[in-house]
Amino acid sequence: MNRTELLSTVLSLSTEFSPREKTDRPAVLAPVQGLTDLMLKLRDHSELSFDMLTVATAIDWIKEGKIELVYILISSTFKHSLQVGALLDREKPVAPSLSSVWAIAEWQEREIFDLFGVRYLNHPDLRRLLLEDDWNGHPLRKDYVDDFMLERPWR
Amino acid sequence: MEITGMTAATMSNTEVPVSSLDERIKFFQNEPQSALATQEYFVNMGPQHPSTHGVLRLVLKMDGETVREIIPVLGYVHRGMEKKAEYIGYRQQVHLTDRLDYLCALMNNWVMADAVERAMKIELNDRILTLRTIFAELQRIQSHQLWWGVFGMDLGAFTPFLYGFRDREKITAIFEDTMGARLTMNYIQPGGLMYDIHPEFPRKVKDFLKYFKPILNEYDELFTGNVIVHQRLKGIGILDGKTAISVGASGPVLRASGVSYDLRKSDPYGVYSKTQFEVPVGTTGDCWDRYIVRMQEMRESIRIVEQLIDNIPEGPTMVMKFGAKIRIPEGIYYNQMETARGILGVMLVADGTEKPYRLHFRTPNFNNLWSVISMAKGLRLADLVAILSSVDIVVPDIDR
Amino acid sequence: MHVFFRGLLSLFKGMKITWYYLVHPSTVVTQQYPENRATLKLADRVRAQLAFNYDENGFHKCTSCHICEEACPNASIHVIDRPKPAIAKNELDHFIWRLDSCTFCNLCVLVCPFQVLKMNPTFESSVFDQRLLVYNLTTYAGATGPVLMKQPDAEARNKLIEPRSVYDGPTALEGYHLAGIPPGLYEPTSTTGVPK
Amino acid sequence: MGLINSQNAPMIEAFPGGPAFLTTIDTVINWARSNSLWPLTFGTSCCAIEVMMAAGAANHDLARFGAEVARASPRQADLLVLAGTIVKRMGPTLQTLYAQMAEPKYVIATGACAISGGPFIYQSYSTVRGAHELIPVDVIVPGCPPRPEAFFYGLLTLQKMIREGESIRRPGERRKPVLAALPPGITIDQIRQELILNLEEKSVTKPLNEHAKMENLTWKI
Amino acid sequence: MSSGSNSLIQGVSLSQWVGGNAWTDTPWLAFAAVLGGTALTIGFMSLTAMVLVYAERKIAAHFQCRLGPMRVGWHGILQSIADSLKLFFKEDIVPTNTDHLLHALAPALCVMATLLALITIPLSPSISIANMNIGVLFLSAVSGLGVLGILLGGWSSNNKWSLLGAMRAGAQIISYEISMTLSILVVVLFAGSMKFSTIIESQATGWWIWRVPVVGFVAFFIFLISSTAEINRTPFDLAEGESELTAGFHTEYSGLRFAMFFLAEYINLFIASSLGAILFLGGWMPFHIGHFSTFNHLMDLIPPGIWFAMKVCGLIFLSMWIRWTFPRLRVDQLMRLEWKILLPIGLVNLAIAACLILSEYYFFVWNPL
Repeated sequence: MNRTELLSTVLSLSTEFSPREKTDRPAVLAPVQGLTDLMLKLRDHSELSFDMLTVATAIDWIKEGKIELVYILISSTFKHSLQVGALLDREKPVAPSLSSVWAIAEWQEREIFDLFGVRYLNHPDLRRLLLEDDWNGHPLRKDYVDDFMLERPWR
Repeated sequence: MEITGMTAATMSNTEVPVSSLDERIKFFQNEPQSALATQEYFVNMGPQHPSTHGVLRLVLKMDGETVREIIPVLGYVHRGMEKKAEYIGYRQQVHLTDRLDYLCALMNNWVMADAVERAMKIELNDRILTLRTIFAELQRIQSHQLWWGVFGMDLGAFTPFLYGFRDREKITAIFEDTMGARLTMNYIQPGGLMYDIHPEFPRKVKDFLKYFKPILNEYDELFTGNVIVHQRLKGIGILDGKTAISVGASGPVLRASGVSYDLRKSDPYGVYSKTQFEVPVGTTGDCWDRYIVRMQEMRESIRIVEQLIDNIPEGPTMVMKFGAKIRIPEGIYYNQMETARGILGVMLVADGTEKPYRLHFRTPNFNNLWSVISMAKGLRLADLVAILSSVDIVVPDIDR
Repeated sequence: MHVFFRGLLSLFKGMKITWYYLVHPSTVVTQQYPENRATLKLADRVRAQLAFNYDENGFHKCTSCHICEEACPNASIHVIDRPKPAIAKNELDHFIWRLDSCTFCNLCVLVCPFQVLKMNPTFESSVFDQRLLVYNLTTYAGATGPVLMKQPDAEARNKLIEPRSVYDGPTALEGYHLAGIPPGLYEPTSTTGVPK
Repeated sequence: MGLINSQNAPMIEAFPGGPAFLTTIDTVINWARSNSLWPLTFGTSCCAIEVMMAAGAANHDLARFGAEVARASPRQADLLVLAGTIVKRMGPTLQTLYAQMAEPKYVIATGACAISGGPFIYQSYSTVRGAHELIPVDVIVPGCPPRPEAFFYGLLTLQKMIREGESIRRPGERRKPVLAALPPGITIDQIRQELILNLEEKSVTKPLNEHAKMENLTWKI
Repeated sequence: MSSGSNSLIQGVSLSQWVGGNAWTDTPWLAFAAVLGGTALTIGFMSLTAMVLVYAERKIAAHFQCRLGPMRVGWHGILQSIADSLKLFFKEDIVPTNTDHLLHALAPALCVMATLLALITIPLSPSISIANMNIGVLFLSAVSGLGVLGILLGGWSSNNKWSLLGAMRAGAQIISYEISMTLSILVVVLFAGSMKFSTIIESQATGWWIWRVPVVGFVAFFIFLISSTAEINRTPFDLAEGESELTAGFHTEYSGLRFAMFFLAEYINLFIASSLGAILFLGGWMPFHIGHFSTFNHLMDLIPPGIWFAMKVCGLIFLSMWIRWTFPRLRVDQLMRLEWKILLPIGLVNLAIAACLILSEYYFFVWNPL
């Protein structure tokens, strides 16, 4: 399945998907509400069969006031991949947990929560993954400020 | 300390509850039902423990010798690499990847360099690609040699460690001639290679391959054939293909579970499409299969290097100017490759400036580690050590 | 029973290999540093210390362009301009290199447009005090070699440059400092790129 | 442990020939200590491969120095080799490990990360800038990572420190001999004045984004 | 230590040495002799341990293509002295939440048990500290005391890894004690005595390992395995398996007390090897082949002490060879090996040996003279 075919298949799957520009691989945007159902559709579709969640991360678009969740799915049978994005409100980022769809999402979401502060609904064990439990703030946010962190003293 | 985002006070007031490690441990705690019941206890394995390969901490709930629950606690080498990456240019990112999974530094360099090259749409000549492929395969052998040695050590045999390192040192010497460094090479740069290869390089590689082939059989005699090893590994830590896919395991861990998914075959990069090799696949997905898959991979890597080493094409080894600033057009780029431990992915979010807006490393060990949890429950402590070792964890790769 | 003997045989096979290495002392691969210090030959490209390339007159080519400083991923290089340059537009005053944070990524050497920098394979630089690992690599503050050579004589050149106290780190321990090595066996190695 | 210790050392010294006896004892003990440095198996990242594994492996063989007996328990180890990055989360653990080691204990910091933070010295929110901020460090072996020979050189430096600097009269006190031979006419003070102060002035702490301070925040959850 | 043939334990032949009753006639001499003997034993013990540690490190190094200790003395020959001196002057940490008394007692108990076991070992016909008529029984009894030290040490440390190590050690040593005793019993049956010197002298015409064709060898094999397990060496080093339990039962021990565990471990190796040499390889008896009288005379020229040392060294080397080649067993496999394989074989072997003795068959097989 080439890029256009894959995109059209995915877009025909649900009207809630919209194509995403400026990516090097087929990408769609999905709404946050009902993300779990959409992902289940992608996983269980016979021609798509995205059974591996390779990447789950987030991007902090501070100017737009959004946090974009990025999921890159790979099919272990067809070897094609798809990027799914979901835009969250930056000031109150809450998203549904995908840990019921892919087991690994549980820990990837913990990492995103740790570094970006995205809260996941129905997550079995939502706590920080890499930093201490009492860490203040979420370091990968663009406006994260830390006294400990030093700026480069010269160029 | 300045506080951004959610303060500690507001955190507890939000609708989505946040747990902590102590709560998690309490969650698994249960009192013995009667006076005769065994008392389960928690024990910290790590962060300083000889067999966690670095500073991984596992909180184990144990019943005597049996492991009931595993709570991995990460972040003991979380260096904030992804934050750091937002402050430095694309060329400098390569040296960060050295420190991800330091046992396959060259392959990590390649992923990063390739991601930048693809985003900039730079065409490389065959010489660069061939050399990169050779280096990657040599590094795969090197990484597996170290794994073999450490695996032996974790099972209690100290000698394999020494033999593995003895032969690893030979590849290290070859690398040092060309790259000037032993472990963190920073050699594969966006646009080519840092230097041309050492003139003696092909000969030395051929010498090494000639030396190493019989040594592999010796490894087999010393360790693979040993009846104690069979007893320790067979049927231990079974990871079925479905679970492996669902936790996103990759590399030898996934292939040992019977899923033939190797980016070198399914999505060839470098000059892999021009070479003949097989992807070893296991059947049951136990420790023994992971062991055998890795041993086979070393043989396949030798095959690949043998095919390439004799006819390295001519040409320049750098197609970009070193001083030139690298700017990547706006967009999200994701590039992945097969390192010795699995799929290493780099997600670049470029905003048109010299520095990435966001850089994310999808590291193989992160996913592989979680497969350990499903494997080791209900087995004994010694099995946990064997499983951890057979999955070949490198902790800085997980924590980044 | 068959399995039992097969297992036993496998154990003996393993023992055969270790026995082979025990009775063949030629298989010992150990390189005995520091005893082999005199004969230790490292590859030319080994990166362990940053140094300046000096020409035969003792002048460098650094124009103080700060490209290496910019290329350094973690600000291990600090180039300090001369406050009042004598002839050129920019003149180098101090070239400070921090060995304590250097990662030997070689980018500074690669990006330098004038090939001022090089990497030396001198690895013997253990110290007790971290502050001793801050190096000044330049011997003088002033213009580059080619510019200075346009001056008529050495006296005129010397007026344009100002000597700087070279500190390129602690020199390596001499042979007799190392335990178990007879004194005077080795020449002390020079870590500097400065011609003596 | 031992019949001769710091408590009765003054008493022994009072006897005729006491000082010479104590000096002999010092020499013997220091010889023993310097030749039997059992390292703790502690490695956090890349440097562990080079200075713990490759140095201990057949090609370089740490055993020649009598230091191959790597103890996993800090109680039995003499030498803590800091191999790799120390992050904030590891800090308390590292301090505990150091406290758990029995005197005399020595620390070698290897590699840029353990010395100064290395690649993560700036713009990292979690890397400790040098292990010396947490525990006393005796010998520093620069490199990223240092090659095994460089580590051996550091080990020899430590051995020299033990042999020349320790006495039973002053337990725990380290006298670091100036064996780093400086070029003629240059003192350490000069270097400090000329370079270090210059550096320290420049690397002042300043927050990355001034605008995003707490009082300027417009949103809260 | 009274003289007299009717006492159960025949002590050092001190009384014969001074003539009459030593304790009443010349108490100072007796006291000095006891002191001297103790000092000698401890000295011998530490020397043996040091030599063994050095030998182990060197041999292991050469198994692994490296050199081992090289820089202290000629080829690192003083390495063990440096190590022991360092350990002697190292801080002795007693963690706060430990049982202080038991914590201090445990290493002492370990060393005491090995010391008691050591005195029964006859090194040559003339050198033996206590040549008792129940030597074998005594040795089996006191060597079991060592496990008490390990258990106490692990328990009193208040550390979960220590406790795990101690429990493993306890289970392992007590289990393997059984099959070890069974294999020893075979020899005791053949020799008809529990006295070491008698057992050795009974092998003048052929060592027990081949004098009874299969039975002797099987007993020796079982003895080898179970003694390796008894002294916690690879492939049975579960009690201190470094990659699993950090340092096992002695995790919380430092300095001299750790050195005592270390010492006990190596002395146990020596005791086990000399026991193997005494019981199966003829102790100080020279190697004879049937009717080759010239060869036999040549063999007789070598003093018995040397013969004994050679046999012990051979067994120690075998133990080291095994240690540096094999990986470790798992704890359940270890127990399975003992209870399901070694114990039945040992029992059957013992029964066969008893039958052979009843039929007096074995004396006619392979009688070399």
